[in-house]
Amino acid sequence: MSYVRLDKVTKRYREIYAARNISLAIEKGEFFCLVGPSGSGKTTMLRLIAGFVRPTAGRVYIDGRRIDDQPPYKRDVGIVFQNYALFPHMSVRDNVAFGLRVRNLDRVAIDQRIEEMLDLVQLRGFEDRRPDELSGGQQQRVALVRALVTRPRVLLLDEPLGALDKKLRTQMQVELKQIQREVGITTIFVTHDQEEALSLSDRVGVIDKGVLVQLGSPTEVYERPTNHFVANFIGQSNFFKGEITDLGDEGVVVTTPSGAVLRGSARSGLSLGQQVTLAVRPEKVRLTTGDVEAHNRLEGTVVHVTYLGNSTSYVIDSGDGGTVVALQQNLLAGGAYPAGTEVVVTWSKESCFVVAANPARVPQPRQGSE
Amino acid sequence: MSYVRLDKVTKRYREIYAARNISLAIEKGEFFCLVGPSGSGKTTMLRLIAGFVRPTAGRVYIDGRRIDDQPPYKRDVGIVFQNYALFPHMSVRDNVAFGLRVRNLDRVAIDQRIEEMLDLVQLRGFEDRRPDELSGGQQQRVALVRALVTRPRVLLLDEPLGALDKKLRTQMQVELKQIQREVGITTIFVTHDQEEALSLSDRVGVIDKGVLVQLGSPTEVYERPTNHFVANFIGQSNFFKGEITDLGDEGVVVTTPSGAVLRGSARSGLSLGQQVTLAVRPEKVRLTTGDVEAHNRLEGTVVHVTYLGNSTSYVIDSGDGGTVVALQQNLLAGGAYPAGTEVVVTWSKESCFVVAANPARVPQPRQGSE
Amino acid sequence: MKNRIGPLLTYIYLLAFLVFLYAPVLAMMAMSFNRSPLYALPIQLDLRWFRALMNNKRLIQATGNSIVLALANMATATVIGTSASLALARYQFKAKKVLSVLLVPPIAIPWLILAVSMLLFFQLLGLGRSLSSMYVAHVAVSLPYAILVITARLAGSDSSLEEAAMSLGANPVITFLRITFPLMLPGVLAAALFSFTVSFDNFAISYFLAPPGVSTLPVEIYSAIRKGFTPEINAIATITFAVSMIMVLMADRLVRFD
Amino acid sequence: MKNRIGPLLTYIYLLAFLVFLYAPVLAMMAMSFNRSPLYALPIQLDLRWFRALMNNKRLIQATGNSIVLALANMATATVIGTSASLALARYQFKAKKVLSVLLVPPIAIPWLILAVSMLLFFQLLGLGRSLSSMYVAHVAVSLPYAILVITARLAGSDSSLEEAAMSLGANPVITFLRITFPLMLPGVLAAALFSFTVSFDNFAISYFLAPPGVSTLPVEIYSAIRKGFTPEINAIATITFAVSMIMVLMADRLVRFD
Repeated sequence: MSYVRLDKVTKRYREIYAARNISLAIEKGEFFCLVGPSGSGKTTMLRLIAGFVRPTAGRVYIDGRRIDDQPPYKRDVGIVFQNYALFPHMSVRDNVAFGLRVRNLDRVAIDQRIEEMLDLVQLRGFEDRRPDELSGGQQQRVALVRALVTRPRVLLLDEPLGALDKKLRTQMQVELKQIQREVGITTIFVTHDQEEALSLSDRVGVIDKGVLVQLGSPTEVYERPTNHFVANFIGQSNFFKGEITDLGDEGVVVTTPSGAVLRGSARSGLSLGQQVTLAVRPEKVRLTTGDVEAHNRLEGTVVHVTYLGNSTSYVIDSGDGGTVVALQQNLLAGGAYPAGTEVVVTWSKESCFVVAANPARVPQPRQGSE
Repeated sequence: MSYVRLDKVTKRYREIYAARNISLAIEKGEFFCLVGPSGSGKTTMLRLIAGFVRPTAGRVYIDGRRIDDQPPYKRDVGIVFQNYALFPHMSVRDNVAFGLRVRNLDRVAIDQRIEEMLDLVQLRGFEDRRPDELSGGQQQRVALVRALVTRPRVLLLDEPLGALDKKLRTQMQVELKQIQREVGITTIFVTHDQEEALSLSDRVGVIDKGVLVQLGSPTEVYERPTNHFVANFIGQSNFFKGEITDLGDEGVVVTTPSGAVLRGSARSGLSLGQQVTLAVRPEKVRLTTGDVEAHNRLEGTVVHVTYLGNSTSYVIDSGDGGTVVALQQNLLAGGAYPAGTEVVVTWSKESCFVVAANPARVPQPRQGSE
Repeated sequence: MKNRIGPLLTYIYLLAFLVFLYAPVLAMMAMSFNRSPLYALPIQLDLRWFRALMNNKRLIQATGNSIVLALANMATATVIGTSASLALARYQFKAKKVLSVLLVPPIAIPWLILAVSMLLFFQLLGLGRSLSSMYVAHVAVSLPYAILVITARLAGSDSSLEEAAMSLGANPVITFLRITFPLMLPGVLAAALFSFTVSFDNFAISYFLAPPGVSTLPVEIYSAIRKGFTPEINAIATITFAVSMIMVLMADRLVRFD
Repeated sequence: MKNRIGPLLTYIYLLAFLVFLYAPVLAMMAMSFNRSPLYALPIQLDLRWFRALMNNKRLIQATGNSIVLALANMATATVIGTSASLALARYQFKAKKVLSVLLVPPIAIPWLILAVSMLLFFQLLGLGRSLSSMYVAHVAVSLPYAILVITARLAGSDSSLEEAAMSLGANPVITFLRITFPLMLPGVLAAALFSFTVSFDNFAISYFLAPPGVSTLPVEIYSAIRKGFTPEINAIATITFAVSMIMVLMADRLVRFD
């Protein structure tokens, strides 16, 4: 049975839908990420579960019991806010103890539990500090243990790493995941950072304009995005528009307006002659200078080389006005192909998927990707 | 001749050094990045060049002329602030025209130049909007053209992308670099995002606590960091401490306390018997299950697998308490080695470098990396 | 979460408070238009009390004095207040903290006490009661308001705007004229309106410091009430109230918006 | 960038202004300790005027009235002001914008006009001059100050703190007692101090609304001056000034810090 369940939840503010008929089931102990651009409604989802807003329609269940009519303080749901929301007039100890004292636990039990939790996040010795005497990373950890100390049924995290700088953010991701595993709590994490979502979560829900557009494991969402928005928001993609000229068990053949013949994996609902968009990820594209056999093969010239440290990104002009972006891991020092090199670009049909059938309007991405 | 030159510049606020004896030469047309953690003094460097603060000691030159005694309005240096600092009481047109009108150019020339510049950043049609009617990305572009429109000698960018969300940030990086190339202006860019620094710049200066700790091309800084801080701040590294047991033209041999024998490339100033730290980047580490020949070879068990979309990160327990992080590009769908797999970890001695000789204290990184 | 009763109660309750605060003023205004000098109801609209005002030379003279004094005070307090606020916002000097703390309390010194001390002070200096004493005292009373209002506006502005202007080639004068001043202008206008109101409404200082034969509007109102409450007072009070309200609402709007 | 003259000029200039503002008050205080009733210099320290105050039954009576009135007003204005501010900050209702705009101007209605209209109003209501009229009018005058001060404090607080407390299991009462109230407390204390001061210093309302035989300290000071300026007035003004200053500085500190 699913542990947290949203059943056709809609939240409307006047004419604007922050959530539109969303159904979602999250398993016990799962680390679930909601990803979407700013304003997509992902924070509203958290607030619906926490009880700070009530759904216009639909129901919310935790552990089989309906909770959308309960006030927040009866829901037993922990939350970490983006700004941490630490109580500024209380010490670290009092912040963490707050949830326990409200429950009237005895003093000894409270003290012991606080020690345990502060050990978990390596904040022993900071008990008497005020929140404003802590660094950003320390504040983040206090907010986390304050939410965890009461052993809530669900932990909600609202972009908890958004205020940290990049290096610290990466470090806190590792810590957060580790703590979640140790505690084993069902967690719902909201972020606009797709890489963070992929690396942390068991499952990812992609949300756009209040609609849940795709749901699946990080691999499913990244490797098989079901539409153009997801293919573009979760990672980068190269897009090719064309007409289906062959369709069979081995896959789909698409011919572009410039005459290139591309092969991709099939999916249901396609028919011969249909206009579709194929996508392939930059890291699935291989660059060579020699002659190679492959399902998909384009020739072109390297026009831009971007060194990224652990990898190098190439923009290849494929001659007919189109460009392809290819990413190569720097197994040795980077930049094997300088700008101007004639290269052969290949990728397998398994890496190539249809993201849009009969699209009304596919925005032309800059440099073949965005 | 260098175009922008800092000569032994020091800036002290009471007891705190924001810049300590920094010498730096930037070529004409170069895109130079200053990277460092928050509070490292990188913004102070920009403000010294712009003229908003004056050095406690040392001199600043642009195009061979000393400028550190000139007021900001005589320096002819464009700057883009992190908060953009658009004039809220002026339209986009008036913001962009400000620098030209101050110079008393004639109306026709101003209008033409503004049109040109707004074309460059695709903001035609937004001339009459107020800054608060623009999105973050649009504001960023207005700030950029406002700084460029007077054709300043140097363009300073103070974390101009810091306020944007991740997806937009990546997109603006591409635009920014393209515009800088088209305009050909000498640019100094400040960021705490090491990946941004590597991908955008011709050269990178790494700054820590007011000291310029390394200076070089992105490749040099990333592939050959000269100390532990840089190896850790610019990208990830695996660190191994040990004693030099052999030293020759072919490189250096280091034996770890647990008896592993590692080979790295040599550098000057090393001697037999010395305690050193070797580093290798995760993406340079190869994972296999079969038997392979390599300069460096460890056996271990995969303990954590993190799917990152375009790559997968593995944490391998190498048996003696140490861990190694390996990054593998997802050429096919990710995650070739599930947790628990016995693997062989190899890397070449060319990818392995000495970052610290006799370190006073090397912080023990979590999971062998940070 | 919350039931609907909370907002409703609040609503009723605030409404009651506002009715209570505004009702006397509205009653007074209504009576100023009432024909009957005995406040007989129903109200018979008549402008007789306003006409009576027109013929009251003494009152018109006093009103003229009040306006001239308020304008002189406004000009002085605004100019000095603007430059003082800028100095406080821009320069860092050691005594700054002390100065800015000392600026607040004068607002809270009871005007009566201030008037008493000013009277004593001008007598000690040998200036005694005079128009210039009045002017100086009014400026002293208004200036802290002016500085507070402008400083509040400046606190919201961002020094990076001025830095941006300078990096674009604007010298300090142009930067001030094109960036700093336009951005602080609403605060300056609000300060001007407040200074005018503070001076125009002041009773105690004018009363104590006015030389013989010189009177101001509040002093006249006060004297008139002592002599006997006539509907004429309602008329002049209505005008004063309307002018004060318009000025303050304008000032409030300027400080909050734009 | 800037030369050193700017700050120096500013410094001198602000100093001059403060001297000018405080000098009369300081002179008055000095004279209250001077033996000579004719302000003869040099000052001979003597507490005779303060001793004279002690024996002035009328003045002590009036001071007692002022304190009682100020305390009653403080309690009422603070409680009502706190709940009104909370309601304004927490609930969204349609008339809210109108209400919050209407709250500002009463601060700027000249007290004299307000006193005139209150007198008229209470007479129309048949209440006339009475202690309860005085009390009600004082509350009406202080309440807008109290609301403004508390609202300013609440604006700086963050509703996510209360949400965090509720998610930790605190019901609305506990959330209010442990989070909301402690955080707004400095604002509440400041409002109390301001309310006390506003009432304690008020002359016009007390003068018009006081029933026969009842007087307050400002009214007494005013009457005393009309009768003839004696150093006794300096003494009582000095005490009033000192009390007002201490309260306002405390309030200012509470609002700014912590």
